[in-house]
Amino acid sequence: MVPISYYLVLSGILFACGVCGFLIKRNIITIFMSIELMLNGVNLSFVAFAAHWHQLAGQVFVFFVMVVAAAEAAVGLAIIIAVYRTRETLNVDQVNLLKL
Amino acid sequence: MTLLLAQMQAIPQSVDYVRILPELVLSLFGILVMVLDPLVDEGKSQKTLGYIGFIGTITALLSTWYMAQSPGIAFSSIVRVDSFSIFFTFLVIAIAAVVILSSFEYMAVQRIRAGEYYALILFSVVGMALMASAVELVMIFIGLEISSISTYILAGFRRHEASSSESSLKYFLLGSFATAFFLYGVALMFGGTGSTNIDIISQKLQSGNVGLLVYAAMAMMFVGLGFKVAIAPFHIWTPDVYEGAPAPVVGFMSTAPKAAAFAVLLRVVFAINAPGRFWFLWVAAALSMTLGNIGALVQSNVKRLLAYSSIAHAGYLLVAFAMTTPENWAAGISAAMFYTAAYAAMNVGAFAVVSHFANSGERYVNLEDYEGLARSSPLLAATLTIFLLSLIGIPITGGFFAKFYVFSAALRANLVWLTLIGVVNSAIGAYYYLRIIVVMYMRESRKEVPVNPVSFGLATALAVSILATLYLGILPNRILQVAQHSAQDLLPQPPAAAAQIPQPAPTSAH
Amino acid sequence: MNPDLKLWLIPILPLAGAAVNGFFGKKSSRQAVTIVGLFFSGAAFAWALGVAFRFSSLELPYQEYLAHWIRSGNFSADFAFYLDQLSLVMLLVVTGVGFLIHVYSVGYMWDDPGYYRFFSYLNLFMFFMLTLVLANNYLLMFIGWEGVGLASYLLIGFWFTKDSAASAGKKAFIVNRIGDFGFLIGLFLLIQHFGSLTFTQVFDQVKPMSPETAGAGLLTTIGILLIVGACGKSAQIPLYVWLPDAMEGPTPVSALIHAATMVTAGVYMVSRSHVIFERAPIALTIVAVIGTLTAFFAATIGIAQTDIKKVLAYSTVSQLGYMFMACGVGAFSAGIFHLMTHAFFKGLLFLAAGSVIHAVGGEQDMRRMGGLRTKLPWTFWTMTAATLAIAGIPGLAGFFSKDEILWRAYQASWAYWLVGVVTAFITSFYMFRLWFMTFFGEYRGEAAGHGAPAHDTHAGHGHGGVHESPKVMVIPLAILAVLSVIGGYVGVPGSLGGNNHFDHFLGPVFRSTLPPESAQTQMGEKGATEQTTEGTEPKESASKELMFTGISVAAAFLGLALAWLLYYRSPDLPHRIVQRIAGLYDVVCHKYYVDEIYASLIVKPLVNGSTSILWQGVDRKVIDDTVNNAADGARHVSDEVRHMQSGNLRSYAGWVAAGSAVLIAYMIWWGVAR
Amino acid sequence: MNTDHLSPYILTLVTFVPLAGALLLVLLPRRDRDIRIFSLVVSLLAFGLSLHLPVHLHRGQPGFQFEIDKPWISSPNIHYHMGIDGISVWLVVLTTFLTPLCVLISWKSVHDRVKEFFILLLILETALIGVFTSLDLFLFYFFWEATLIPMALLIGIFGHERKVYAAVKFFMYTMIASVFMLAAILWLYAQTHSFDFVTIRDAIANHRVPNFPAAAQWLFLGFFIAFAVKVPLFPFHTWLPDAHVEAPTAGSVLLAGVLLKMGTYGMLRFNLGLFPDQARSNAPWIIALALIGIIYGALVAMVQPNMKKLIAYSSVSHLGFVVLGIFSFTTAGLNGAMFVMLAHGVSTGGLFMLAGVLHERRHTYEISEFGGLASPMPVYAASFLFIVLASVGLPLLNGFVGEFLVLSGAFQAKPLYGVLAATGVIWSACYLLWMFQRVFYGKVTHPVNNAVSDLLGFEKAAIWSCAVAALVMGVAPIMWLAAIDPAVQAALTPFAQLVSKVVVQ
Amino acid sequence: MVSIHLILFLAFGAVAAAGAINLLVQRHPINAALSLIAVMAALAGEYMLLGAEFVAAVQVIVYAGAIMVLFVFVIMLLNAGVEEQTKGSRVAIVFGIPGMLLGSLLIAWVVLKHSGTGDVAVGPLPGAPNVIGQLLFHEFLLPFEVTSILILIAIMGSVVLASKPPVPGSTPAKKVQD
Repeated sequence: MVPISYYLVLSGILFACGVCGFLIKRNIITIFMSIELMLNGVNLSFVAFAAHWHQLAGQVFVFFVMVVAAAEAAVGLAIIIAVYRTRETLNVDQVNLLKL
Repeated sequence: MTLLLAQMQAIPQSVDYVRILPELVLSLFGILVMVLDPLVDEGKSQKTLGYIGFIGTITALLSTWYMAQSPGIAFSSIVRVDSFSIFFTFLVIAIAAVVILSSFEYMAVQRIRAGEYYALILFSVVGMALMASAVELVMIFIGLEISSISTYILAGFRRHEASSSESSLKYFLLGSFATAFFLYGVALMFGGTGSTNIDIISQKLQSGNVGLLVYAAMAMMFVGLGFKVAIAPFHIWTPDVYEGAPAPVVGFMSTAPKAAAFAVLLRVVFAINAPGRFWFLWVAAALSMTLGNIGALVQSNVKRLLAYSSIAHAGYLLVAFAMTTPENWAAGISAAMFYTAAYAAMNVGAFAVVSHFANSGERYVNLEDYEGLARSSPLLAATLTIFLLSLIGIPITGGFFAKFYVFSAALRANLVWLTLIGVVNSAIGAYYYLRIIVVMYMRESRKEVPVNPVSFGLATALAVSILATLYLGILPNRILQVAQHSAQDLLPQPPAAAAQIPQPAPTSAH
Repeated sequence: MNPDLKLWLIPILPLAGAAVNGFFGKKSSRQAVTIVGLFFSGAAFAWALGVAFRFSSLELPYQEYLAHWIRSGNFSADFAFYLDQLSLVMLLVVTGVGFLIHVYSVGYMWDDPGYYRFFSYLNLFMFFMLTLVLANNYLLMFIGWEGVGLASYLLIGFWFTKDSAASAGKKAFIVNRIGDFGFLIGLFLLIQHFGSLTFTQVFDQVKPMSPETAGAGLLTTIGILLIVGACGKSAQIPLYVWLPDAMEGPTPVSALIHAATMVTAGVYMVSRSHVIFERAPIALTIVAVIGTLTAFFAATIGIAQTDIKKVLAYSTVSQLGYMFMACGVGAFSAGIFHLMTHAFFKGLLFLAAGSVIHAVGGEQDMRRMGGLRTKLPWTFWTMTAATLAIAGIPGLAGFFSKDEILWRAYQASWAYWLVGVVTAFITSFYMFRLWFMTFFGEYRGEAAGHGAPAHDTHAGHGHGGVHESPKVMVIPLAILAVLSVIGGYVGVPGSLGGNNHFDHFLGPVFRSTLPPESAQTQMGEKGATEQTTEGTEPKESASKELMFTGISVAAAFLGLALAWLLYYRSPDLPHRIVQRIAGLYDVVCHKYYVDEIYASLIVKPLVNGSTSILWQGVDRKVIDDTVNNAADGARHVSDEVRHMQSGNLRSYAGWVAAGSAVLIAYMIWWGVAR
Repeated sequence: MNTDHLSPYILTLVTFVPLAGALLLVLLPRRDRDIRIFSLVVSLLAFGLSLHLPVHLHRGQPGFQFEIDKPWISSPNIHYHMGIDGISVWLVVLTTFLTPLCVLISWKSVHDRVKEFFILLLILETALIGVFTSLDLFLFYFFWEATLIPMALLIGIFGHERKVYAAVKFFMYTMIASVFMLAAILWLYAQTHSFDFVTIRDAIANHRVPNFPAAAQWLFLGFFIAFAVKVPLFPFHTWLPDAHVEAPTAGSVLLAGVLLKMGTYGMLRFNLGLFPDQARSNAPWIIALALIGIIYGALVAMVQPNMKKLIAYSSVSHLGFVVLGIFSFTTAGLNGAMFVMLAHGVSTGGLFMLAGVLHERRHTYEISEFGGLASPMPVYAASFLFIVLASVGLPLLNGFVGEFLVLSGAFQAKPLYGVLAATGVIWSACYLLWMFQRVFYGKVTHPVNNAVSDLLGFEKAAIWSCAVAALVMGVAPIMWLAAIDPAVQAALTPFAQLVSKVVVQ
Repeated sequence: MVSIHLILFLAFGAVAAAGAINLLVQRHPINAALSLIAVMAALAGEYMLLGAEFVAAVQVIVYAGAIMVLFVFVIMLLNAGVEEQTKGSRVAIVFGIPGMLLGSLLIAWVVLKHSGTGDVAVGPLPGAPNVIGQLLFHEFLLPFEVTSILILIAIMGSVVLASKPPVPGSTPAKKVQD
């Protein structure tokens, strides 16, 4: 028997790590990975809550999240490639043409 | 047995398809455009496909009208067709239509791949329409993603431009970041209520026991949605993205996805009756208005300036959300809806002019490029002036009445200070719109700025938006009544007709 | 029942003349202009005479309502006219002298390019003056009051290309405005307490009130305010400064406006309001003091002036002082009497002076005249008559009126009388000084026609040499001369065996409206004089009066003698005297530096203060800068806000994260709170 | 003929005829002459129509006439409610009277973008008339704001050197001020669920407005600030000189002639009409400001080197009289205030036209540039003098009647007010006559001025009609007062009650 | 038994957390990607513990399999090297990190104390493929169908963005006559 809240805390940790990664990582791809990490964290909560409520809807939701994540990944990486083409860099700190 | 019954009713009827007819039509036309793209030769692909897309939107509008005949729940309470959803569906599709019309020559000039462009617009509209009509967080999430992802892509359409891809990147990364927050919020909400269906959630919440989870969930969802509608403090991406994105796209994404997101926000705030939201909305509204206006004061890039102004307008709109007591909700909702419509009309128009004027390679987007525009092309200048006046909130324009209505609703709810902040802001905001008018009319052009002749499509688009702006300003009655009526639809049903409210599972193992 | 006199025609006729000349004069010939100008003023005179003839048959006061003017709430002021003995006298003086001066002007102004303008203005003046005289309420009177101010502004600045003339006109108007300010306030007080400005209504409400001997009350205040107005119009201390400058205008103007008629408006107004003043002894005293001081003060200045017109101007001020003195001691009829005679001889003096100036080609400085006696016989003799009259030589108009004033003054207080007599002496001195310097001795000016100042008309004259003026100018002189000789006999005082017709004629107007017992107690001497109008005069006061008459006559002759000594017998004597008292002479010569004092005390501070403090200071520095700074501040903040947009993605994420943290914290706190 | 059947629609007609004209102008080809003639015809038509109002106005009866009240927007409950009384009728006529003159005076002076100019002018006229005719607060605010843009554009497009600064300053000042009025209006609506002036007035009078007492003062200030800036009252006046100096002649004429009156009219109609108690309690400091405005404006005007600035500051002074009269709460005061509004509209309008004539010939307003002009242009000088005298307040001209009534009213309210304000009589003479002397008298200092031509035909038409109006108003003010007086009495009834209350207590 | 469950949970959780932390500390994207894969695998384990078999499977196949492969592919394509430590943003450190900490602590507190959840046994809610399928094709039919559009968009987008851009569009403004 494991308290569901443990799962939730774990998911929270993952989410927090994702946020932290977004904040501190310089490489765009890594930043994107941190977003995926956040999504994973969310998924865990979904599954945990599904177990709590005995509602499969939660698991289905996870399924949709994965689809979305896949789509985002495709688009996001394409965008990253486009950026790399124009700026020849993956360092997010150097992608700041648009400011003020 | 019961399961079978459940499945029986779960199987969609034909009426269910009627209730998503506009979405269907749009997707069909989107696919059609995609398919035709390779077949039409590069030269005139833009216009052909564009017109197909335009026809698609028109058809969708008609089908919306047809759909309106049979309101109700569809696909086992995934979407609900009521005047609220119809209002927003109609709005976003109309915006798409105007944007498509106004972006022909831009496509031609930018040599943008028309097929994907129009298809993406159509598909994104599908997503927005679903956002407007969905009553299931899953559906809302998917719709949100559809609209967002396609706007990410659209933002990066001028691939050879560093600025464009950068704006696309920023929009994408921050967008997904926010989406993650929203999603976490949904998860917590699911955890707090055991359902992802808005009706059930609201009933659950009204029936009392509101755990802290729900509050946390609300916070998270507000972060996500707040980002989408660009309200402070989550507005920060707007200026960069708008500056970099192609002008017509900005016109599109500053209105349509916002409208849809506001629809969702309305549902979340009022249908769910989100607890403890008041001060957040109050502060966010005040902050957005102020930051937006202040930030815009010294902008010299028109697109960026309008970006800031859109933040400010989101702020005004948010004032309508901060209704305190349920008897004010209807007023607030209808005010917000009307404002969304008015804002869409004027902003699309404004960006249409800007994008036309910016012409090749978005070269002329700075204030000094607008000097003497009134002399070189008076009609264009007059058009832009009308939109700007509407943005200022000068009478006989929709912008004026929208603001007026929002603030009167706010005062109805005794939000005196918020109203004062709002009106003062709208006065200050007048300044930077006025700057554009000033340079157009009161300065003589120093450098030669070529202005293409206005094409038929653009002319139509502008005419439509002007008419809409003035119509909303002079005869707002019809739209107001629709808005007020749909506000009634949105208000949460009393918990009496409670569907099965999920209970937590027995914690013991089996 | 009164016949309809159509009084309104009297002012309207000159107005019509003014309009015709003003609009069409530029095109039409001089003859046409002359005809129009003379016809309309003459018609007014004729009509006035007609009124005079039917006067005896009227029941007085005769009132005539023409039209509504202002109606507000229950206050109303209408175009309505009022005729009694007082206004009749004024009417005749104004129209009569006015007409004569019109005639004179034909000759005097003939060569002036602005001929039509001149007559149009002159007629306009007649219109306003007559309105003033005939008004039946203070507001209508105020129309005339301001209107004559306008006319004098226009006429003083008639030669507007001359800066001094333009400034003089402006000065006159503004100083008058200062007076009118007081007048207006007085009117407001009247409205506030009596709800009306119509003479009859106001006076009927005033009559039951008892005199404010105890201290200054309402009536005193009103009286004083009215005096302020009168001081402005009648050039009394401290507002007399505009009149000497007003001599910049053409001489006929000086004669008509600044001697005969307009400047006497103040006297008229005070006597018109005598009902009020009778009950405000303090105000009356003020009038008397002002009058006395002005009379003396102006006279002293007159001694040292060398500009012939300036001398006359100060003499006018001084004579007006006499009239005020009269009013101040309650001898209103005497004041009006002097007003009339003064109109004759002072008008004449100016016209004669004009004729002299005309003769010597625009020269106004007496030091360059002299010996004109033979050259200008008509002018000389008429001038002589006028001089004798003003000097108070027995038998002429001035003598009777002045003598009566002095006598009444003495009855009020011997101080008035003393100053009055001294002034009389000075008057006769400087008048004869003028007389001698102008007409006797050798001609000191260079040959006329050369180098004459361009401004005053006659440089254009082809003919050289000093010459007598044309008939059209001489005739009015003659008529006025006659008047100033015999004009006094309408009011020979009883002491001289006459029975003061004039006083009797005006009696009904000025008969004390005080309740008798207070008349006895308060008015002391005045009560007695009231009885004199009844004709029951104590013997001893008659002999006393004779004695005083003798004194004043002596004073007059003394002045004559001194003038003869200094300016005829030994003309170099004055210089030595002047060297002896250089300082004093200098001060007098510069009119006691009053203009300079006003300029440095009032005008300069105002202009500089408004410029540096108000405009540049408050307007620019305080208000505008506040506004602009606010705007700049907004821009500054805006710049700060822009720098939130560092363009760095992670910063943006940072903002979002922070914002969401705050939001989460708030929501959870809220959730915990409930 | 019987035109009473016209009465329900006459206001709508008068208000929107110019707008219709403007719309037609948009379609007209850019042939300047036709455009000028057309707009002249339109404005004259509006004038003719507006004359119907005073003619058929039932003078005796207070309250609003020619009313038209049609629901416009169901909720919020907004009505298309128009109506006029003895007060507003004259302001409408004033507007329609001045506009044709503006068209005339701009005949030659505007030669660039003529079409835009006249379109804006006509739109402005409609908005101005609307302000005076609307009885629905929303409608009022609607027109109130609508006047902003055309005016700002007129200044900004057709103005002179620092036109942009002036236009923006004018716009922002008024905009910021008027939003407070908007807030107040909205609050009233939130409480009464009506924008109708009469309804709200009665509701307030009968204490049927929930938690009104708490808000009353703020509402009063909300309205007042908007009006005070428009008037402009003393500390808020600095936009006026700039706006005037930069504005084209027609702009200045309408600005001084009518726009400023919007403020005073608003005070009279709303601050007094809706909040009598607050009006009374706030009167002292308002009057103080007005008095400062009178004297301050005059003194500053006196030292202006620029003709138009001088006239602008004189407006500050004159409008001070109006405010003073309004807040004296006396019949005379209000009558006078109304009359000064009209008189100032005519005479100052005339002054600005004259200044414009000069600017057209010499392209400057600097007084030092002129001098001795009376010789080369006598007719002009005469006309100028006439208008100046009207503005100085010479009896028998329009300026006097109003000032006299205001002063006596103020005096009744408190002698000190009357005395201080009466000094204005002196000041006005000082600055105007001094200016006149410096411009027209003396020798011609700048040889250029010998060549300047005298008044042209259309200029005469414009200016002399002002002069005639000034004369008629001065001689027969009764024609105006007869209509104004009852309306003013009606407006003062609540104060009469107040007084009686005070007496009772 | 019980302890086994807890141990398994802790083990997987430890791996997941470690992977997440590692993602943060790793300088090279490839390592980051690999650690992310580790996290996902561990999460799949957790799903199994919660009885979400289908989800676990999809997690491994789609996430670890498809998506991460895509990541790695892109990293290779752009041969992204070790990320340099640029001082780009103070805000992220000054506001972001504290905000993140505060937020996550609050959330953690909430889910620990106030989630109202109890203990859970292994596989309390068997998410077998057929059941999930039932749901997907009945209750969640519409979202399921709509995801196809999402995928379509994704494909189109990647085609548009990732394909070689045309010659930089300095083409003269092409008039559009109507």
